[in-house]
Amino acid sequence: MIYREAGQFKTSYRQDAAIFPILQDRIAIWFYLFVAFIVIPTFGSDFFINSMMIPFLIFAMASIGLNVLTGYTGQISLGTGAFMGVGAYACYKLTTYFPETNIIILVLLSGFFAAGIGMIFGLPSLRIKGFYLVVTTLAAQFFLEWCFIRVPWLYNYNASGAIEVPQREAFGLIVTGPSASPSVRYLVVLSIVVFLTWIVSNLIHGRIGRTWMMIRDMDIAAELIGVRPLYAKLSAFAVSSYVAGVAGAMLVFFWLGAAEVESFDVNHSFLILFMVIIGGLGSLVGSFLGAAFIWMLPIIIRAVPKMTGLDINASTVEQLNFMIIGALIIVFLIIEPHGLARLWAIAKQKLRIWPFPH
Amino acid sequence: MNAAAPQPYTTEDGREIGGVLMEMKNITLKFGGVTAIKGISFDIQEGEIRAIIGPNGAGKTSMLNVINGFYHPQEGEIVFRGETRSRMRPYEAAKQGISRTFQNVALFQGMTTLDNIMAGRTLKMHRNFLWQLLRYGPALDEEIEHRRKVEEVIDFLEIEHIRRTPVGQLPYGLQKRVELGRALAAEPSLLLLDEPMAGMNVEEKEDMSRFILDVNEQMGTTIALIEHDMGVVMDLADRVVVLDYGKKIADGPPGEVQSNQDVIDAYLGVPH
Amino acid sequence: MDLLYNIFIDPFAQMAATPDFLLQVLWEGFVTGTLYALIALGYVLIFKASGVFNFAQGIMVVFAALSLVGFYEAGVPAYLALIMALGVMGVMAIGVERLVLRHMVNQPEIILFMATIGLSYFLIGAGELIFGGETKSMITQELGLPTGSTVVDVAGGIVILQHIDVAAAVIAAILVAALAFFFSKTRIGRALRAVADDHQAALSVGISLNQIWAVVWFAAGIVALATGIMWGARSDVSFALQIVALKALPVLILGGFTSIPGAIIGGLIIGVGEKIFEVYWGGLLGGGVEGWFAYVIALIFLLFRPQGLFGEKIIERI
Amino acid sequence: MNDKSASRAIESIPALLARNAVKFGDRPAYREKEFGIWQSWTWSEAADEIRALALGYLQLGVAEGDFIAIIGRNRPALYWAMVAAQSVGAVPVPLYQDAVAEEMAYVLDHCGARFVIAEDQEQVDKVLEVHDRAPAIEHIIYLEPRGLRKYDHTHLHPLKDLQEQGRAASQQFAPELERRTGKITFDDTCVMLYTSGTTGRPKGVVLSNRNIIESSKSSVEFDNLTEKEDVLAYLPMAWVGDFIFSIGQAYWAGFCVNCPESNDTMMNDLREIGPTYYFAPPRVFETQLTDVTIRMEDASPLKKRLFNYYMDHARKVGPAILDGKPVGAWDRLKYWLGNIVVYGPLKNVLGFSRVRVGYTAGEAIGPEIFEFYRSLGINLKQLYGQTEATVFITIQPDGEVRADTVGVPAPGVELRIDESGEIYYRSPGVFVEYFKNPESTASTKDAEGWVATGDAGFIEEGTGHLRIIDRAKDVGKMADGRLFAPKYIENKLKFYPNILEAVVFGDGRDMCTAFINIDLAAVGNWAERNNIAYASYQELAGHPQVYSMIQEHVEEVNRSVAQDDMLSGCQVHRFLILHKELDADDGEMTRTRKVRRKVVAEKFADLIAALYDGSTEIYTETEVTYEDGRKGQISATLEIRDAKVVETGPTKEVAAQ
Repeated sequence: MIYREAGQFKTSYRQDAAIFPILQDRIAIWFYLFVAFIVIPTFGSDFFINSMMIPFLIFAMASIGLNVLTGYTGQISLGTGAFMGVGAYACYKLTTYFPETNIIILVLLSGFFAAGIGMIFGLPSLRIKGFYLVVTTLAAQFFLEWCFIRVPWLYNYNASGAIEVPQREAFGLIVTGPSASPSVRYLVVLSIVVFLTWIVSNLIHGRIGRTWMMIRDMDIAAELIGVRPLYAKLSAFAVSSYVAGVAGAMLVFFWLGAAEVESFDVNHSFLILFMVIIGGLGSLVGSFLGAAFIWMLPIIIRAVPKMTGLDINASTVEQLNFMIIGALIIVFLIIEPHGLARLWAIAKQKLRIWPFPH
Repeated sequence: MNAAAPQPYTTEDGREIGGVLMEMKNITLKFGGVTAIKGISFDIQEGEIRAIIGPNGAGKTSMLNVINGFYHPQEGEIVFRGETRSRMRPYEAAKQGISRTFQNVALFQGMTTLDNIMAGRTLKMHRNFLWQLLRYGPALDEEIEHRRKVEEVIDFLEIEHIRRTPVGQLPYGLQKRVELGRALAAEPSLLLLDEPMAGMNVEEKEDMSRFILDVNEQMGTTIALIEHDMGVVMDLADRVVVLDYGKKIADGPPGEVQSNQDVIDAYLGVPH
Repeated sequence: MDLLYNIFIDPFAQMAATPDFLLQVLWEGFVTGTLYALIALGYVLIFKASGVFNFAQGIMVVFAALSLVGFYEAGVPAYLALIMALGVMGVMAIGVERLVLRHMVNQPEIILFMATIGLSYFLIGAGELIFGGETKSMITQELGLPTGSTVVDVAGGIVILQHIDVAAAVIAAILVAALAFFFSKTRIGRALRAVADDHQAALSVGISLNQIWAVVWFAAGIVALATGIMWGARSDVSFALQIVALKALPVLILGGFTSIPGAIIGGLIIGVGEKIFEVYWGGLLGGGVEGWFAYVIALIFLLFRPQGLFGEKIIERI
Repeated sequence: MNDKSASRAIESIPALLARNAVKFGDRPAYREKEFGIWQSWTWSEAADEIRALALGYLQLGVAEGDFIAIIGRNRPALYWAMVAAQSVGAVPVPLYQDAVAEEMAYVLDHCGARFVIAEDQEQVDKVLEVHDRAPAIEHIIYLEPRGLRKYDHTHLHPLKDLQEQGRAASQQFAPELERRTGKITFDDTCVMLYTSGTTGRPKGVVLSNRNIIESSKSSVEFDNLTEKEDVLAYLPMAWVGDFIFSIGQAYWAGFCVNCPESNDTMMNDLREIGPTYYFAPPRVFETQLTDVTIRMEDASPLKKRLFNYYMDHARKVGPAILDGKPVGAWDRLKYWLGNIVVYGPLKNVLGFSRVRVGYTAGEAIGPEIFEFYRSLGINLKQLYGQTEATVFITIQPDGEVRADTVGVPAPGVELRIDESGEIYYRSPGVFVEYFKNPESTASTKDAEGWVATGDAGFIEEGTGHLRIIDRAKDVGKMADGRLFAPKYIENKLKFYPNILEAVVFGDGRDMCTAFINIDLAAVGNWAERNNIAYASYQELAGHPQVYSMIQEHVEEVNRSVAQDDMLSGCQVHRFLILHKELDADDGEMTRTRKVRRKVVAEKFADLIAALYDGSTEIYTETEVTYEDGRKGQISATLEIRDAKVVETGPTKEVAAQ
């Protein structure tokens, strides 16, 4: 309905290859960015920013990471939590050694450690597929979890066994630690997420993204065309783990403030996987939608009974949340295996051809 | 039956067929205890359309798989462009300019026609990861340059109207055409077609025949194809090699092969 | 040099020095392995018959055990509770077939796999909601299972055999034998095999795919209940078991996804292997290596024999 | 008025090109969707391409006064080929690309073309096939090299090469080109267009530069067309309308001509370009409306309701708002809302968002169809014209647009109605002559320059608008002397989406009868929704329920016709549904899809006889031509139905006489 595409024609491949070729989509993106960068920090309450927006963005980032691997390259992984952990611990060590360095740079650097580890655990993917790969990623998950506990060097030999985020400044603002304001942390997270999403989107729309999808859709044909599975798969593991690692670092530094191994356990791997499935495999928009959905759902489940005057205790909410998410996963896989992103795309298509139904 | 010695020749329609592009020497391929190909030799000459025919299970597809390195023969040699090797590797084959289509369409179902054909140009794209990250400058220039080539293929195959359609939604005949497009996008020197007309109606077959001839004629591409439809083979091929139960039973121009008694027996199912 | 000594010499020296302890470790590993094997058996059953890799097998074990204990705590006699728990597994099998599998025919395996992840989440939520999240102890004695232990003198020392462990091994053996009988001698068992080989063929001989699925999930449910009881008797019944159950995955990698003997042998290898590694080498790494040892073994194994111990080499066709 | 003094010097299309290359040098002149994007040429680039081609012509030996035939779909290079021909003093003759070889042979031979520009292998093959019947042809120049590599190239040239050679030989031939271009005057021939007359052989209409430029100039001024317009060139290049819109007006106003990628992508390309100035025959609008109706059938009930609600409102106030008439504030607000949820999006998906001026002509357009587009806020107007008039005879000014008239005389046109009701006109656009056909020229155009249109009509009292009744020769008398105007009835029938074509008989008879062609798209969709299975067009056409539906339409038309005293005798008493679609390949229609009444009457004489002898069914065999030119036979038994008619007393007819 809102689309007015008549007269939007492309006279060069450059225009045609734009990521948002439709004017209205470009306007929409600027609008979302305006809301995210200006409206929310200005009008959002601390609770909203801290408990909803920041974790939503961080999980969306992690979902994008997993989506690169699972959605775009077709390699299923249950090790996202651990790769996030690698990023978090790496960032912690980095800021220990380089306390003066801008923490944002360190967060971005820490992703490279995750990428390296990810590539190592991605190696078996060259020989094995499907469920078999699930096992190797689980190996990564459990091995890394074990490292986070058993290698005290990683948490600077803290008695608590946890990493605690020190106060760090960037651009003259306190961005980490207990005295950093939610808005500042939010803006930092948002900037990183927007930047990395842009980068990933660039990759996906280019040659590299295409080789990933070739591997996903038909690996044998891809190989016969000349894609080297080694490069394609390892680059997917690297990019995926990098993004997950940065998400992990952000999770600890800009949200939790302190973390133990539990923040990166296999349940988080599942959580991210669910975000990707419900959001939509192979869709960046889907990663945001999925993260929003899974993250907001418990908040809504908590809020709804309160509004209707029912008193439900916290553990019941948690259990209901599990059941609903589990059921939704199944429902989505049955009805719409491509998740919210497909619904989004259908809605968009409907708007484009409105008032026609198809 | 002795294979015709690889001599340059001129086809009926006046194309000059040059020297040998590829030669298979005494190829034997086994799977476990099953021998799929038994000591087959034949050659493919530059610029010709070479057909490989035979009844079901004759080892035709296995032969193509050997040519482009998907299967590795236990015995024999492959000479391609003067280089002798005991086996091809898929990546090497692709790099050397061998591209192919598949018996059961092997397209990337989740991608659009455009992306599928772009995929065919993967080997020709070289911009590094860092440029790809930014999708700017050289990376975008390269993308656009290849898009232009891809559009020529789309134009050639007359599939403009499905440019943005995910191939999974296309009817079978069009999928086959897109697959041919993907192979052509690589600008191959040897194009392998595995039953390009299987499952098509008469009209689609005619279209496909025209495209194959046009490819051969306009781009000078050497083509090796497997086909069931004898009529099509007789129309298209310059030379035909006939396989039966993994053995070569005839090799020569279509007319000659057609009248060969072994070939007739094989097709009629006369027991050995 | 110290390190090399610690890795390559010292552990074997210890084994030789105290063979009775080695035997004890092997026994412990054997019993753990039996339980892994049982969980893996559940996976194999379902995978063989429906091609579904049932991620929820682990939570089914917990769920079965919890139902049993739950019924008993609600005042139901132990054996009746056992039967009722079986009933719960049956209802669940039918429910899964009706609500999930039936709607996902012809979906790619990976989608089905993810659906079972969803299923396991659902069961976790439902289980905690119904039975509460706290740890429970298994009603071992009430079910007439042996407790206590026997001390055996062997190799100049002693090995302690928990009676429940012996029972576990025996029950596992009986279950496997029963399943083998079921698959080879009964009509429905043969049908199951037919389905595994070729869905079309099965349909053409008049076997309803839906029935088969329900039956096979029920069979997996029985195995899950048995596993739950054994495991519960050794430690406690808690949701933590769900994570342990994931160890069946490396077991399957070793044994192959469709082989019952493979599952058993794989289970034993993993069980014994990780115990020995933990006891003799774990200290070097700070302990707790049981958590990942199985996976790493599987990973290394995969690199050399991707099709598993008993799987056939796959010829890729195109 | 600097423009005016400058324009006086401009007496040819090449002169306009030279002006545009300077005046609009960097503005787009041509776009073509090719290789996935809109390849664009500015006026100066176009001028350069045309010049290169003109030089190439010179090198090939094109002489002044030569005819150059152009065959193919709308493509920039083919337009250039025409203008380049003019530049060297030759006459371009665009031909219908779907013409069969026979038609082509006649035209090529008749004009004696020495050169043919063919788009692709298909057209080259056709030309080669008829070469022996058109021996004057010396060279064939082609655009698309595909499949032509093997052909003998002694007389065959790729257009690109010709341009290259032209560029290379620029030094040598430039002076000659300047000389030839420079001496073209208003009275030189600009283009020759063959009309696909409803009867007989096509006639070559010679149009001078004066005809084209004067007509273009006044029509551009009439609608204030500027260099900012975009048009989509998709109608046959051989048709005068396309020549005026895509060359005459485009060069005069300096706007951009956009060519679609292929037939398959036409609608999509239309939508992408979003033309600001648009022309389509009624048939196109009709098909599109049918398409809209069909697609909306599948919409959800809520959406359907919304759509119907706002469309009703639009029909009520839309045209008035478009004409700038006073409309209440509430209605305006509602229309504004409707524009957001329905009209705007609908125009967008149809590709009409940017249409500033739209025209339809050639046939009567159904009032419902016409109103539909106007109510959406699309400024769709009607004009009445002919090849012989260089299109424009009458035209509807903004604010005076109605479905039932064709407007007032276009600027510079004089109108006259003779006693038999036939319309005559005189204008600067009146053609020079029919090529090599002085008799026809004389019988059409009198010494004072008046041209007979062949249509009957009258000028409405008060408004001065022209109303067309029918073809003058088709307006006949029935046996009892009542007026017989078949076209009028046929148009009324055709306004139903289910009816594609209708042919009414009754001249000299005591009652009217009709052949009906159903619209396969509309009726097929209806059948699908009603679970009516059918295997072929023929089966669907013969289905009893389809017959009943058509019968209802016929009876409704009868009721409406009965209202009109003059035409009440034309009610359709009996009808049948034809078992095949009337087709240009079978000669039953012209290439512009006008029914050839005589051919149909002769071909289906048995059916007409049955309509009048009271039988209820008739067996018939018909020859058909398939797309590839093969011929075949189809046979069918057709049902004949009686339709209710409204009785009117005979007294009125007597009075009318």
